Amino acid sequence: MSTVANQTGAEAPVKKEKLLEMYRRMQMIRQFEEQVNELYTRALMPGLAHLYIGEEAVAVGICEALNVDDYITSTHRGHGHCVAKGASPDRMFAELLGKEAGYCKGKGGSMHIADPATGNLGANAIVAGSAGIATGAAFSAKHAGKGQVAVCFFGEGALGQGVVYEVMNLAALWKLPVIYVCENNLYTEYTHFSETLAGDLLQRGTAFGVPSEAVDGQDVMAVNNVAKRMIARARAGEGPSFLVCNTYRYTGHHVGDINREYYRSKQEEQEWKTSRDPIKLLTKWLTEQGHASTEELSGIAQEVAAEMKAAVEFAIASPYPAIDKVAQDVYA
Amino acid sequence: MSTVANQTGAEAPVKKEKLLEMYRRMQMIRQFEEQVNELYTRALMPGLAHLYIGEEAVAVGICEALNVDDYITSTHRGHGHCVAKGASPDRMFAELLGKEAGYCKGKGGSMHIADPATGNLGANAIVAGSAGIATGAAFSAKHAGKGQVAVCFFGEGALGQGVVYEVMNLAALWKLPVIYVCENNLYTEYTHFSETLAGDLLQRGTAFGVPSEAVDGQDVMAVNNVAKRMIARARAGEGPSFLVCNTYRYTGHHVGDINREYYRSKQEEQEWKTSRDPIKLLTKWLTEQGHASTEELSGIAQEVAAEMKAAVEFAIASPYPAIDKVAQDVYA
Amino acid sequence: MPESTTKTASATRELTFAQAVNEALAEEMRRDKRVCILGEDVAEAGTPFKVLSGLVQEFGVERVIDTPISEAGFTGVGVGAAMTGMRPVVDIMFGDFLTLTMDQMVNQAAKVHYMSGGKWKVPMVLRTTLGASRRSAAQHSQSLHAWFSHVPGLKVVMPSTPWDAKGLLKSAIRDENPVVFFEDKMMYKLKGPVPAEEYTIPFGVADVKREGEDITLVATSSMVQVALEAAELLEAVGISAEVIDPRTMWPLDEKALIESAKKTSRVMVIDEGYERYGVTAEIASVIAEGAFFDLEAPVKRLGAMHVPIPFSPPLEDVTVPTGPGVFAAAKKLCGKS
Amino acid sequence: MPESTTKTASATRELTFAQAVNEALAEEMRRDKRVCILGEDVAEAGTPFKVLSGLVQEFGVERVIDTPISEAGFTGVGVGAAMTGMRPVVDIMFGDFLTLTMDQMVNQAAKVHYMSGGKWKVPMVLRTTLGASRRSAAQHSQSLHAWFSHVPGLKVVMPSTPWDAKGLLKSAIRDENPVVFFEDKMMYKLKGPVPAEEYTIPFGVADVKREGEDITLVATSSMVQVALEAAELLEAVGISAEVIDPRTMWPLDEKALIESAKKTSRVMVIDEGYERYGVTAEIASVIAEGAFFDLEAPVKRLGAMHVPIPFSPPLEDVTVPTGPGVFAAAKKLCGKS
Ligand SMILES: Cc1ncc(C[n+]2csc(CCOP(=O)(O)OP(=O)(O)O)c2C)c(N)n1
Ligand SMILES: Cc1ncc(C[n+]2csc(CCOP(=O)(O)OP(=O)(O)O)c2C)c(N)n1
Ligand SMILES: [Mg+2]
Ligand SMILES: [Mg+2]
Repeated sequence: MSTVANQTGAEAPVKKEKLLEMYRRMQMIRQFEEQVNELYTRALMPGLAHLYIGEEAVAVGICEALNVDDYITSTHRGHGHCVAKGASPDRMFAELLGKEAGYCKGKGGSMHIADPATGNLGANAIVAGSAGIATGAAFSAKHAGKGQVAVCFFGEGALGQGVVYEVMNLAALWKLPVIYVCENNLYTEYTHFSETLAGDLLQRGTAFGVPSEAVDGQDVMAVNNVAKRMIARARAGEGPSFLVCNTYRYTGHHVGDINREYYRSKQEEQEWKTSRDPIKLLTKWLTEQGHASTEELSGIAQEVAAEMKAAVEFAIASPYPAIDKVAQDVYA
Repeated sequence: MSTVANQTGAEAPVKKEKLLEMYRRMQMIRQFEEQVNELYTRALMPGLAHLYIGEEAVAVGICEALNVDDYITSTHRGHGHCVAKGASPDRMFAELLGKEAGYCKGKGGSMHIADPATGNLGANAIVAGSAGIATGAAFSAKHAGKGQVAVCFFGEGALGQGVVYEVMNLAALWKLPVIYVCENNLYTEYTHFSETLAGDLLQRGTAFGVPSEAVDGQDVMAVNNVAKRMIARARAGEGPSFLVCNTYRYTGHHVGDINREYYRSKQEEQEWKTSRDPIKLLTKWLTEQGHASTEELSGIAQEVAAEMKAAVEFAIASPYPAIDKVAQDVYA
Repeated sequence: MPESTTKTASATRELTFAQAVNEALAEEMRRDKRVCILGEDVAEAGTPFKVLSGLVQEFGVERVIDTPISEAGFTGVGVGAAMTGMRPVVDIMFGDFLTLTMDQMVNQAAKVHYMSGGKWKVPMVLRTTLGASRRSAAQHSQSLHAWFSHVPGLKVVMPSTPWDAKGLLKSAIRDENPVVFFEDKMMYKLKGPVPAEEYTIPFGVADVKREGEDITLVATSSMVQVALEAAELLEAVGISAEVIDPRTMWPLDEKALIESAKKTSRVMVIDEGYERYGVTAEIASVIAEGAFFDLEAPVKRLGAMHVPIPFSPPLEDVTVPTGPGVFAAAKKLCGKS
Repeated sequence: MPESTTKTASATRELTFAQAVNEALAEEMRRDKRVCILGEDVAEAGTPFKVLSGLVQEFGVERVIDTPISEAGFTGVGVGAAMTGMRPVVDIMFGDFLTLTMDQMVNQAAKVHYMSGGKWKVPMVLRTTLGASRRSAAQHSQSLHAWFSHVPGLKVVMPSTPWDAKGLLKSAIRDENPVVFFEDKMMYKLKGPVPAEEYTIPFGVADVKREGEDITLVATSSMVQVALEAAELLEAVGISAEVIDPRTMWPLDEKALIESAKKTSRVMVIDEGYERYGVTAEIASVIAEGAFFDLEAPVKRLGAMHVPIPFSPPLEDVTVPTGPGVFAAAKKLCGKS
């Protein structure tokens, strides 16, 4: 797999505003997830959550290229996609705590946040469970003819599920505007992907008539560039694409996965954190290129920190749904 | 897709005995199916059946290369595989008529013939339904270590089913001795395969780490040659293969599918029957190469005709199972 | 447009069950551009049962769409399309293939509305078949509606006449929820009256197909025909049977079933799915509880035998309820043997 | 080796439910080389629930096999492997993912023996989980055992104690048929006595977990614990409750259930699956019919609410039966309010 585009090879110049917005969204995801971990550790969060830390450049690079009425589907590791598509942290935290003010009135929780206002069709706790939904949204988009696209995020573990190939085939036959984004963070739970996936990942798209590329998922500008191309193809009626983003999750499979040495080394984790951190890489590039000063950037980080703190407090202070809400929303 | 081996390129000389046996099996399949159509037309057969006429070279070319304790799985269009693997027509006809003497005591019928004595794990009325079973048989074979292989027959329509890719991936990872044989007869029911399958068929194997080839499915020697190679690889522990056999079904999707002009032309049918008939092609080759005389071959055809007649009569004369058998065999 | 739950209408014609289904689809597709059909061989071929004949000619291949053999995939596309503005009718040729759609229907379609706190809706219809006795053997004969009836978020419809098929299918297409619609393959050629004017039939309203006093026969789908046949035989021996058809498994018209049971004091429930852990169990339980003090005998259930459907005709014929079978059991239940 | 259906054994130890399952697997793998395990993260990780810890160390990666996330695929491999000489134990992490295995289990595993006229067998076990109340939301909390109980050709096992889990799992592995084995995730840490010596527990034999006179509580899986808690509460108000556990949904020990109902004359059935069209319906129907003339009140059913399981803790907590809930309903059924 080759990296098709990188920072230096950026195709069209991106406005400073956009660049800083990408930086901010990446900070938001990082800090959101740190708060989630904190909530878990303080036993304030029911159940578990799967953190996106380390993978921020993927969600942000892609969602920056989308319009608000474009669709995304997300996964069990979905907070990053939500934030990148424009969701508010306060209502996300409320959802994670099972509160009435949450995006799903507390009924969904971490793995099911959905938000029509930002085109988020929902996270999904079934691996590959949203492949059909995203393809169906692209089907609607094609019928509506307004140029919308759908992005289907999934981990490389989802490549084990046959339904992914069924819908890729359909999308290719019908030229549907859908981009299948595989976040290859090397592990499916506690197993390295090389133990569970044979053959070549990119061929898994091309074999079904879906043009496929790989990109360095730590490089937000590279992700953004290739995303723009794929989205343009989709909007132009030229059909689906498959994008493999090579990335890494810094923490455990879920917040409770603390002892990881039986499946990956501390050294490996350290290497990614030190030399391939997407926020560090973007910071370096922004400052080196003169797009922003270190102060500007740390100012943004601080703003985000304040926002997250307020958002968590809002969620903690929010009430649970009334018990009689339990039987509502089963049928529309 | 390219034809990898053909009659002239046959690799190792095949003994005359084997050649005539292949001819006989092809005649058996052809004549078996003609009798099935006859039984249907005379309203002697309950339900429907899917005829294999036109595709004889595939089943025979492959099964000739198998041992009796090798496994096969088959499809709704399964009579040819059964016969090729060594089943007796009389008990097959009995099964088709729902008689006690049938291979499955009449409980399975046309779409479910199974026979442990010839390694036939059963036909399957779910498209791609036996992909898992065949792969599982290869899993057992690997554990048993006796060099058995499993062949999974399916139509190109089965390439629409995700489970096929799930098990190919497993077979590649675990180097299982299984050969996936796709009989591309151009149609899935009433639809040309180009309307339902995007991309390149052979890549659908290679993408999952399964070496893939295509072959002229009307040329029994070509099929036999490539099968031998793939089977040898499997026995040697080198893992699975995927073989696309390009072929054609002469008659309807099932015996009742008489008016076909809305999905394919009479001319197309005629062309295949005239210039690509596997039995005619083999006859020509056998006589031209001096392996057999026309008399010898028509003698075989006549023997087969007599055998089929007797087999049908046996089946018609056989009793139905007693009613109280209905509740037997639900549990072992 | 009138919601018609009864058999009175100003003008009726005789249509087959298949024609009634076809007409419902055509009318809804004319009325609402968002309605489209997805399935295997639904377009030119009009399905192997020819139920959809003519639709592609009127609505084109953009709305009557042939799919590959990818039941999970195209059902999933239906879910996503329904969420985003279409009203897809997904066609699963044989009910046996529902096995392949379970994740899409149960983990996705049924739960999207609830999990999103009511924000996304899934207005889709999954049309499929049920029923044995076509000599199609174990993988082409199942009646799996019990599974879906068990799942909150889904509605389950089982029409028993052309009239009901048309009215219920139109309601299904207009419903804002995922609806699973079961058609008995053996009924496609059944003829019956169908109003000429527009009508729909609401869900959750049972229909008394025949009034009676001595015993209630609750029957679903084609078992309504079986029950009506049994009712004729019972009449001949002086037993007056009421035949009641719940029409939708969910929502279930418990009240009507219990009322009928209270009136007759004896009940038999007939369904073509497996009797064990099947829909007869739920219906019998609801009645046994609701009419406890009025029942003169235990509620009797009759479903398919607990065996995979055999191919052999004499064996297959004994696995599913028949008119004479229901007659005999009902007679016994009424204390006459 | 003794078949032990009672709780007497020469020497017992306290084990957790998870340890009991682990021990059953280890013993059977030692006894029979054909037994192997297939599933996601079953080897080094020993599953996310750590139930299989240590097995890969003893039996190696050839017999404890990590799979990709391909539930349909590796379940299908299990079916084929079982037909050809192995005894696979297939691990489906969450019962919610059973949706993906339905074709393999229902159209293949369950039917192979029958369709082949008894020639091929499928001696496999599908181990999976059920149960809510882990704050895991709608796609990780379902109890879908009713679906499998409906399907001829499958056996369905639902142990409620470490003792039963071990004995029943050993029987499942030795059974010549496909067996679906459900473990409640919330019970893995539950401790209880387990005999030190070898034993198995036969299928189709209900177990009276507590004797009583006034009311029968039929309960499955972890609902047995709930019923036992309710029985304590009932005792305090002078009601003697019998708690009976069918242990296997199929085969079902109808006789024992009916006998207990006849003895007490009042019955409640408690199960964690959805109440609607769930296993409580079958069990209630069987009892309502079999004990018709002995029942003083309708059979009362208690299952999960007809809603996708919500995430929010206060909402989730009201969706599944609890000890106090069963107590209140049982008390009312006994005419005390
Ligand atoms: C159908 C299904 N099978 C298994 C699981 C359990 N599970 C949850 S996340 C996960 C690993 C997913 O790996 P990947 O797709 O690579 O995503 P990542 O967690 O690495 O982001 C598994 C096996 C599930 N949720 N759904
Ligand atoms: C899962 C499933 N979906 C649909 C069908 C109905 N069906 C039976 S045969 C067939 C076409 C199969 O085409 P192909 O695989 O090319 O085999 P062929 O009939 O051409 O030999 C279809 C759609 C089925 N049996 N199983
Ligand atoms: Mg991953
Ligand atoms: Mg074909």
